[in-house]
Amino acid sequence: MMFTKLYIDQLDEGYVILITGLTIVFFALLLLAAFFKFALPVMLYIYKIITKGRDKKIKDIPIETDKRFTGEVAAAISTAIHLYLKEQHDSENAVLTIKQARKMYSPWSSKIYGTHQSLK
Amino acid sequence: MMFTKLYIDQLDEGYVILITGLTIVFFALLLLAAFFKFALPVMLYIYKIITKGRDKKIKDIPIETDKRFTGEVAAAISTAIHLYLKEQHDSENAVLTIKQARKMYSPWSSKIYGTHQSLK
Amino acid sequence: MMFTKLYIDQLDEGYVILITGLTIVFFALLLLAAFFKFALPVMLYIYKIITKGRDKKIKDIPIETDKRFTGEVAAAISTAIHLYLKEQHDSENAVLTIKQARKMYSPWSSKIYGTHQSLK
Amino acid sequence: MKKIFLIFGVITMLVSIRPVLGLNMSSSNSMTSTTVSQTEASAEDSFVDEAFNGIKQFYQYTGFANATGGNLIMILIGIIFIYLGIKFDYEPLLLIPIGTGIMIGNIPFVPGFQTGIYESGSVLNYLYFGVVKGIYPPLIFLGIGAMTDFSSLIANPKLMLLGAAAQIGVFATFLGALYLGFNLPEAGAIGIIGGADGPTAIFLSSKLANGINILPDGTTVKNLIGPIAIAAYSYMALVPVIQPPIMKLLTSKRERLIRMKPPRAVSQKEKMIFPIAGLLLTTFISPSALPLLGMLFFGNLLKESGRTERLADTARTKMIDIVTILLGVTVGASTQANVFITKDSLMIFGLGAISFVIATMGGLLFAKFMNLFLKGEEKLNPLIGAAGVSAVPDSARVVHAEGIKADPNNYLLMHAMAPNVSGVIGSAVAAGIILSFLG
Amino acid sequence: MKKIFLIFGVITMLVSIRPVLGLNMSSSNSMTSTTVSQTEASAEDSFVDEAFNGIKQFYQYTGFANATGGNLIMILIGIIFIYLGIKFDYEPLLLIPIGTGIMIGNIPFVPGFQTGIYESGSVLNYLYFGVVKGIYPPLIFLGIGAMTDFSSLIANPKLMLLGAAAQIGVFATFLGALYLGFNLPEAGAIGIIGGADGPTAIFLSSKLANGINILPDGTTVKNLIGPIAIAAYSYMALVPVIQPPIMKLLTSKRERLIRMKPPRAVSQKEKMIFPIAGLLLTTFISPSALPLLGMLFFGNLLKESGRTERLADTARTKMIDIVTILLGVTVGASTQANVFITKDSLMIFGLGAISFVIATMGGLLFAKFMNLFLKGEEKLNPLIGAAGVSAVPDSARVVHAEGIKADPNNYLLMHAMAPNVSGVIGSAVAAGIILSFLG
Amino acid sequence: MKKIFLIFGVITMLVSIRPVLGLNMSSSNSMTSTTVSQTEASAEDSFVDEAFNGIKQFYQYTGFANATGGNLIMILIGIIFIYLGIKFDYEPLLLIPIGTGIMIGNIPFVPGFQTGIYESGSVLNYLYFGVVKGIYPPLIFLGIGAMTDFSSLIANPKLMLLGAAAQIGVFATFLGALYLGFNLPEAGAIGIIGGADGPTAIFLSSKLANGINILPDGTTVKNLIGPIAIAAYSYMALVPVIQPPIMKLLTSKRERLIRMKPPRAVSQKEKMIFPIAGLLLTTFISPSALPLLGMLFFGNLLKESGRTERLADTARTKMIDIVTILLGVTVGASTQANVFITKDSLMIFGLGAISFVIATMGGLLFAKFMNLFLKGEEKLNPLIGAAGVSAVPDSARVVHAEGIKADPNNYLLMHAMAPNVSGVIGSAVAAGIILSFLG
Ligand code: NA
Ligand code: NA
Ligand code: NA
Repeated sequence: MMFTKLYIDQLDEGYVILITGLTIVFFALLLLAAFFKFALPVMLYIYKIITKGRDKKIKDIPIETDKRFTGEVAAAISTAIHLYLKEQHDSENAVLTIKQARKMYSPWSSKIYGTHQSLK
Repeated sequence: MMFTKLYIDQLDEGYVILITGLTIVFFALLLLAAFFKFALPVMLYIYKIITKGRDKKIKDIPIETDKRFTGEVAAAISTAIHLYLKEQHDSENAVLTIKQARKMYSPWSSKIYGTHQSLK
Repeated sequence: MMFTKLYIDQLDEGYVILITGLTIVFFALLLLAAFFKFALPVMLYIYKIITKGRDKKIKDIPIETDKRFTGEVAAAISTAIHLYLKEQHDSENAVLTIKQARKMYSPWSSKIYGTHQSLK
Repeated sequence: MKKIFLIFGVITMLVSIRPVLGLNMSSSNSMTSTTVSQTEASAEDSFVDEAFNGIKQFYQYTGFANATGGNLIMILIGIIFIYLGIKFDYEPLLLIPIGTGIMIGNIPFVPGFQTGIYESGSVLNYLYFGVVKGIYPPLIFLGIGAMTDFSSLIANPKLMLLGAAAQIGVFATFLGALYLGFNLPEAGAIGIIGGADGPTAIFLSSKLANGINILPDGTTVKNLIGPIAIAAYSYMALVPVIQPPIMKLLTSKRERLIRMKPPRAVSQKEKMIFPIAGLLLTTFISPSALPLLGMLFFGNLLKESGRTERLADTARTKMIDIVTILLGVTVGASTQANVFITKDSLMIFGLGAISFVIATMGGLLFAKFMNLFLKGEEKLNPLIGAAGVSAVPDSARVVHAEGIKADPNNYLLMHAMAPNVSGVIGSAVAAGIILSFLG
Repeated sequence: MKKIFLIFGVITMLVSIRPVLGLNMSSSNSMTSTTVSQTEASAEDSFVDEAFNGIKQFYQYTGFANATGGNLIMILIGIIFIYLGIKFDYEPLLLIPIGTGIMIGNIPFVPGFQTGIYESGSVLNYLYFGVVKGIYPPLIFLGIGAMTDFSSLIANPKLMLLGAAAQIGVFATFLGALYLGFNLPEAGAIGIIGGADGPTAIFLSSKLANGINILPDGTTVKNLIGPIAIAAYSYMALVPVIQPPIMKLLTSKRERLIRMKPPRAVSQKEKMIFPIAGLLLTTFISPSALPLLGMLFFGNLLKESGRTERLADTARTKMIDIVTILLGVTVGASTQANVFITKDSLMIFGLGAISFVIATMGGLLFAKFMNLFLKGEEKLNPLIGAAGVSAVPDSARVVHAEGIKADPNNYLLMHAMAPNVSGVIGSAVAAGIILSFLG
Repeated sequence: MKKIFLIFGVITMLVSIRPVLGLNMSSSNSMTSTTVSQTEASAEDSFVDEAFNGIKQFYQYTGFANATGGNLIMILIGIIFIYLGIKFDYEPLLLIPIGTGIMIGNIPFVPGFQTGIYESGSVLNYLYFGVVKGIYPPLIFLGIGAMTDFSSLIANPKLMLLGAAAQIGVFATFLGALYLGFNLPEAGAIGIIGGADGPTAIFLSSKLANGINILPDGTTVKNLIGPIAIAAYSYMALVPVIQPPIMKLLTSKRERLIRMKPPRAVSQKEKMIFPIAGLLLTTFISPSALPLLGMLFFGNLLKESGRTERLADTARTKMIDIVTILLGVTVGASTQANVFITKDSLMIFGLGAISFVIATMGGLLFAKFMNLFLKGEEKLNPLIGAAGVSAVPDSARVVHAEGIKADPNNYLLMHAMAPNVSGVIGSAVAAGIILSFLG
């Protein structure tokens, strides 16, 4: 019968995919395992040999100051003060955020948690 | 006039929707109120009666150790040490995250906050 | 040659866009600079003059209590107790959240971190 | 000035190294010369003239050349929204995004460059998609569900009726809109302003008054999403101004003094069952409200299940924030002057004001009506009926403040929360009903 | 009752002020009268009759009028999902969203109002887009990659083979589905249930059994996304019930006592290289799995690079949460009774159960097979093979619990994690293979 | 080996229970037999042959069979990007996602399985949508606005001109691209590389050089989004390498020693007004830049309003993270070798390098030019002009480092931030201008 033929045909292809698929899945994970077992240690060893001196980049360059306090560092100090105030502002913000978080979201129909605060 | 008829017709349907709608809204919330007033207490009472023994599940099974330290628990300890180091790594990550948060986002044109750190 | 003409033509338009574009960019930032240098201080000064008294809004109205404890404040107290319990519940939630955060996400194939907890 | 020449010298040097790179022009050989005549004409002009013409041409693209009075008025309104949000803390989480959106939507531009929110292909148009298709509102409801505590409602279910009574504002406004000549679907969308619920208003208007649907008589409904949303949000922000006089008018001093007994404690089991029962009962009655109510109760279940705190937390923080930002700025931007400044918008604003008045009255009077059947300490303080309009939690706060004025020890806040949140459910149910009749 | 009249009085007053505003009806003059005859007919009815008819008409829209037995059964199933998630903590982060989704998807509605998930234009349909197009699963894998520690795998690469062995469950189920009469692509999608991986199952079924693809013989494949996803998630939640009996059946007491030596420490460099090497090797072999494996390893690189912690954190918290919420609720809602309750679904559930059994057996037996070639302390405890099915980390936990039962000091958890996570990779590779053959 | 047989025994047993279930094949009866001849032919082959053929067939799908030299080169480039990001911390938040994206985009695949980023229907294609339509860049600008402090700009408005001067890099590169034979819109998109701003470059190229637009002469513009984005991001990461030599060349030792007076304090009111005024002034001049500048200033208003901290926080953390992940990986994946490795890409990289040089020179020389009109402590240190290229904040950091080299106590960072952030505004304005002329 036609149908049976097709049906058996499908099953046939199914068995092929079963064997093929399993083989490939095994192969894939075997390859990955082999890479980490054998190839990677060699690669890391070679990498170690070729990179002896570490590269320097702009961020690693230490910002050296001359330690002596002179009138000339006024600008620097004022910048520092500015940064300090900024910092305070940042922590203020943090506190604000915590408060906000308590207050929760509100877009109309939603400031429900906020209502508990007015009783405190 | 044609138009007036249609117009009045619309208003007519409007009044129907007004009455119908209000009735249904009331009915809906009345149903919800009735459920919580009458049906729910009964349901909770029945539930209480039928569930006497509490089901156990895999996570609730306590992991019992035999308390005596033997050479055989080496594996366990090394696992524990591994976990401990892992834990440290986790807290390191947490610290990293905080640092990252300070450093903020950067994709070109955005590491602005980061610049404050190089002065510290 | 036709092509050269078109090509030169493109370059011509290019130069026009170069000059025009640069001029406009300069103009835009110049305008912004001028606004903050000159217009804004004037605006802020005027604003200061016209807003003397600060508006009150509902949230700023202090909730005054009469300080004497009477039998009549029973409702208020029970509300407060309710809120207090609620509060506790909130902190419980916070603790829960921290625990959840440790446990990480799980939708199948993902509760990996969670597994470390059962050994503790 | 010599520096300028230096810069140009450098450019000239750099661009003239092209032949050194040995490139041929093959890649552009395929061009045909369609603009020759224009070229020859312009070749006569001096270079300075050209640049001046360029600037003149560019000026035609600028906002200065294209600004209309409407644009300037709307930008001013946007600034006022921002000012109200910052200065008076009137719902800043929406007034500031909407206000900025109004400004963005009214920057004058030349059509055809994919700039405006109504131009297909523009970024704003893509973000506006979530408004037009009603996708943002259910996501907002998800977050609202994940942050709302329905305890007060569970403890005192009969207060839900106050949330139902206030919906008379919805249906009365609907009728009013019909009177003013709007057709049925448009009137339905306008009516929902009385629900005092932004996401519900956007959802319903995106379904009924979206400028796309075609009526039986062949006309296309108007796109009223913008005016309806702006009206709804504006009046909700103004609840502290609108409600107090009505409350004083409709209640006696004796009524305002009524003390209500504190709500009972609610068990976690009840809180878990609430979203499930609520979802089933309300959506069986009003299936068209499924996107709204389904998400609202889903969010609440995430919150109350005790097992999905992580998801609930995301839903009520980052997820709702993202949607709020996008919703706010695009709803604001949809007020582009040429489509927004119409008589329709004015009528919608008028109807909106009336709808808030009626809704407040409906809630208040129904509370007094219920008192006819209640006795002793069961009696309601009618003020809490006013909270049935939703506008959570501002109207509950207003009720509390009014109660305090009458008796400084009468804390109505927890009691007012019940009609307040049931008002949200009530207007979503009402939206579903209207959608079923007119969708 | 008098209050009701008062309310109506107010409304009447308010709506009758219209003429005062001096509005003409010009805006509605364009309407044509197409419904005249209907109007005249209904004019005779009294107003109360009309309202009663309105309620009767509305009743036709409600869930009460349209509910089918299937809807009620599915709603019950949804409630059971939620109950299991809350009560037994069975994967609540997915059972609760999916359970709620099942309820939402089975609220009865009248088609044509853009309510149902299969109706184009509905909100649920827009959110479902990410399922139908297979967009959500890769995003979930991104988050999973960003939270997964592959150390145990790197330390003991040979354990990866256990994750491969368990994939026999996938291919055996595929064959079983063919036997039951499903065509090739449908069978491929059903097979992946044996991979015990929700996102992979959704991804593959959205590509193969999506109700859109057309087969060479002209028939359209069935849409099996819903049943496959529900089956996959259900059985994964039931891993603690399914696996222990099989483990006891196939291992001897002596085997269950085997102690494995602790895994070596893994350097950060190895952890960084893992996602890069894993991405290249697995996707070169199975390119169709690129969306899944590419995102999985991308997420892991974000985690391990040490420079992108901020992105990894977002990927594994808020981003995956948002996707989980949307995925869960829409997969649940896709179980609308009329499309879900079919014999196909039943067969899929049967096949799913078998697939978990076979996968567990495959992993266990392959561990025993490997032991034939290993000696001394290299020997594996065959129990950990069962963790190869993935269902991370529940099956690793089950292995651990079984090991503890045999010897209270034998901690198998860390060892079981290796086959557990390699099972995820293995089933994604298998999905890619099936997609290549049948896509 | 016997275990393998055992496994197969189990499978056979399980799949053969089908008749027990009493299923008929009716569901598959509708199939027609279109592959009969093929079946009969293959029936002769032995089963092992079949499986071997299957593997051979599958091999045709693998990356090993389809890899081209271009793929391998691009994968190597991807790995180098990741290496640079991890090892040298060069903008890792983008180099790592882009590098991974390059790998993902160059995994070889057989077309037609919805795998590649350019294949309609693939997951990567859906995510790429946000790049192609220019949706991601405005969302990134929203986050950038929400994290940027414009104080230094408000305190010293004249420094904005340095950000304008550096835009000569944009227009000079535009001219250079025209010289090299690109047509006008392509050249405009290439020019924006000189703006040193990734999101702006992607936005403009998605509008002008998207492979969709059609020119007046009938040709379609090339799709240059990938090369432009990669070039822009690469050179921005290399700013610490490119800028210092130019800075030394164009400034004298005496100029590098100039100390600038510290900026004044800025009030919160000014900070609130800045985004509103900035939005109006810049978009009135350049309305086509509305999506970028509107979102940038909107984000900044969310930050500075003091009322919407919650939204600002989401915009600058989770929201921008999600967009960055998706943008990075898809921009990377768009470098699929067959469309990326062209002479155009090489020329774009050449032009990009020149543009950064010109932009740096433009900023520096304009600072010297401004000094002609300033006196005493008003004088600028010309180094800060180099920060006008944007590439925030790396170029400000470079300026700072160069200043420190000349005088260890000269802290230029805060001063350099002003031209740095105004460079962002400047190049967005420039993008709007180019779009108006050529869009
Ligand atoms: Na309401
Ligand atoms: Na698996
Ligand atoms: Na720039």
